[in-house]
Amino acid sequence: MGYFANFSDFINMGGHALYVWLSYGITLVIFGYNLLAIWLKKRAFFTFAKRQLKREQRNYDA
Amino acid sequence: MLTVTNLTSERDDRILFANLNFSLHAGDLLQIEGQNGSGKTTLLRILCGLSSHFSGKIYWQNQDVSQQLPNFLQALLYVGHHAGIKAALTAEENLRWMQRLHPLLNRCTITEALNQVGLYGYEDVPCYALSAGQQRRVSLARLYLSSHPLWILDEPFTAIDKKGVLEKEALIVKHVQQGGMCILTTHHDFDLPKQTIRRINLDQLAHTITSVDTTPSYLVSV
Amino acid sequence: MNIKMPKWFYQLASPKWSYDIMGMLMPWFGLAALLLLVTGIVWGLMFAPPDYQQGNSYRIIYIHVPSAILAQSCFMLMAVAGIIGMVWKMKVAHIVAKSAAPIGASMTIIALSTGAIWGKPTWGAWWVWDARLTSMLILLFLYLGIIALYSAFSNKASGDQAASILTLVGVVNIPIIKYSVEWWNTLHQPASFTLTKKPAMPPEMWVPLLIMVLGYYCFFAYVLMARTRIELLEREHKSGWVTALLTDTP
Amino acid sequence: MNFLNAAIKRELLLALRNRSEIINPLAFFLLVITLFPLAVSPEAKVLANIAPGIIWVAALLATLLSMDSLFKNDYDDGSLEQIVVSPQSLALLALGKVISHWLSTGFLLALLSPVLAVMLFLPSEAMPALVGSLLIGTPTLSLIGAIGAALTVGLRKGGVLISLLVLPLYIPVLIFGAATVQAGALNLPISGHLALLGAMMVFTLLLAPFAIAAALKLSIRN
Repeated sequence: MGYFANFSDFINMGGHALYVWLSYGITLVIFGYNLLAIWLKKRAFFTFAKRQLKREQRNYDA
Repeated sequence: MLTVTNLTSERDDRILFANLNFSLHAGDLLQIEGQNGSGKTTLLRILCGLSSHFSGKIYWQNQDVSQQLPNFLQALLYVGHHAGIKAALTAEENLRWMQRLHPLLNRCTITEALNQVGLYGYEDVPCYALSAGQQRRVSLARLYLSSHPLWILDEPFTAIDKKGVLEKEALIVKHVQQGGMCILTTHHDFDLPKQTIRRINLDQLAHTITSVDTTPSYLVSV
Repeated sequence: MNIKMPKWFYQLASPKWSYDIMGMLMPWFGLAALLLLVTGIVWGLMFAPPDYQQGNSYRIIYIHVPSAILAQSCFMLMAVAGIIGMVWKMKVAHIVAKSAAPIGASMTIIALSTGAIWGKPTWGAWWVWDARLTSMLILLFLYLGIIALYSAFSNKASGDQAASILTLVGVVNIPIIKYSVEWWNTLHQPASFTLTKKPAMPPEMWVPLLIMVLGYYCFFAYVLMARTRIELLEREHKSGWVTALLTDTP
Repeated sequence: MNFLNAAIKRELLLALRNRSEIINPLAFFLLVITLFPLAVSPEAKVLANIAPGIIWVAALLATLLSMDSLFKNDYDDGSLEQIVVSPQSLALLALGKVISHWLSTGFLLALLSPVLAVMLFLPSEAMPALVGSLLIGTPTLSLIGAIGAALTVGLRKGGVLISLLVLPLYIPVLIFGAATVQAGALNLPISGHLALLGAMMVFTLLLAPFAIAAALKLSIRN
């Protein structure tokens, strides 16, 4: 397991587990937020634009 | 029944109109004429209790309107210059809020009203995405919803296309024929038989005041 | 002032062309980001040696330093994109600057939080008014100001102009802020506080760090392009190519 | 009662529609707190002493900052007019607006305040006192601020005026708010201070809505 003897040592991080895993956790959350934000914006745009298109089509035919 | 006795309005020491007397009964359609700045909007706002720049008395059901305020406001629908629409909300949310304000906006459903003003399918569009004309039509959708006895409309036909104007006109006439009352300002002349409309021309009034200020105003009933 | 630029530069001006180009580049950057970040984290967390003074909490460096670097270079990118947008009237450049702002802000938040947590074992408090952390906090305020200014304008074009001007003013002020915070820090900092200059990092420490920095940049490029494309669609949704795009996607 | 719920729901919906509006007071709160270590000194002892006071002053200024836009948007797009013309009570609407304003600023400020306390090395025993005093104190700030906002909604440069009108009225809340946190930091009982803050809140809660309604009517009518 590289530098650490076993997995539980790795998790313990030489007593600094709280700090290391908290920082990595926050980074993961913020990276995840960035990806989620894109997906939400993309979905919001497509539903809005599609409905707009359908409306224009209908007004155009009417 | 709305009665106004010697209503005088003065704005930054300019007399807009003075000693205005008229009364409105069920079935009356009153058109206020005059070029811009002659106090048309101010008059309407005074009647709705939205302006304090006046002297004189306003009676609702033969009682001073300040005593009758709750049921006067219950009976009144005011469509002003501003559309009164929140741009961040959708058309449906705006109208649902209006229904929450005015229990008498209950003649049909919001979708039907929006349909009547040609906004079918735009229920959930935020109003900032609508054009000024469309926002105005959302505001005017209240006319289809409203069963208020008294309508006070300030230039309801601005930014409305020809077809819309005719529809709104028909709606106002229907409202009045069903025993409602309506006061409105508009440059559009109704193509209606003369005797059904009463007109007050604020310019003529102003003219009479300045030339002969002692004679009280008169009621122009045509 | 019309400086002659290479052909691709002017091609970038057309939204459709840049939309397609970014669409092609995105998967590569996304893959590169994934690979680099995974190897960097595994290497940094598991295989790299701990710091002789700070022990394993030193491993936070692998996410703190790259985000700090990215936070500042993202600001530079926004300033450059703002200048291009204003000088050559390129809407795409403004959109890139606008899309970069939230990503830069999130990187600054990562740098701030990891830096503060990293300081806890060494300095004993969750937050210390250390020179680097304070300038990073001020950078975050600059980002928030710019994002607020973008959303304050209903007319998108004037919003871009206003925010680009603020970005330029900001980028000029960053060195001034950094210098004055450094000076403020030495003024108040008793000698014992300053961390002694560490000896040069051994390779098995700075190689994963370099990989992480590259991984961060690829991730940044990926998210930036994704946001720019959506903003392009929003701004051009009246134009033909967007409606064509809409009709053939399910 | 359900008009109050509808008003609160509408305001919260509006607040969520432009989320960046909610972040501004919080960023301002954090920014003001960051200035003190830079201006005074970063040492823990110094900051811990002044922490209760400056957190409360920052919270007060942040609330005041967001007061200007409370009625301004409704005044500009005519929806405030529609409410004055409707039979619904303006005081209830004012209460609804203030409650939703508090939820989107004061409440969040109270939640954010522990982070700032850590940055100012405030001893952790003072945390409950800090959050408690802010939770009970900020509603009063919102209520009094809303009176100032209603009075100045019609004026062009109303924003600056609000702080002049309202800051003197904030002083009692500030004194007892900061005192609560100081008492908390010294492990003294804080229930007395909190009770006083609570009394102020209830007192303003009963009177402010009517003052706001009167002020709004005044601003609309002039």
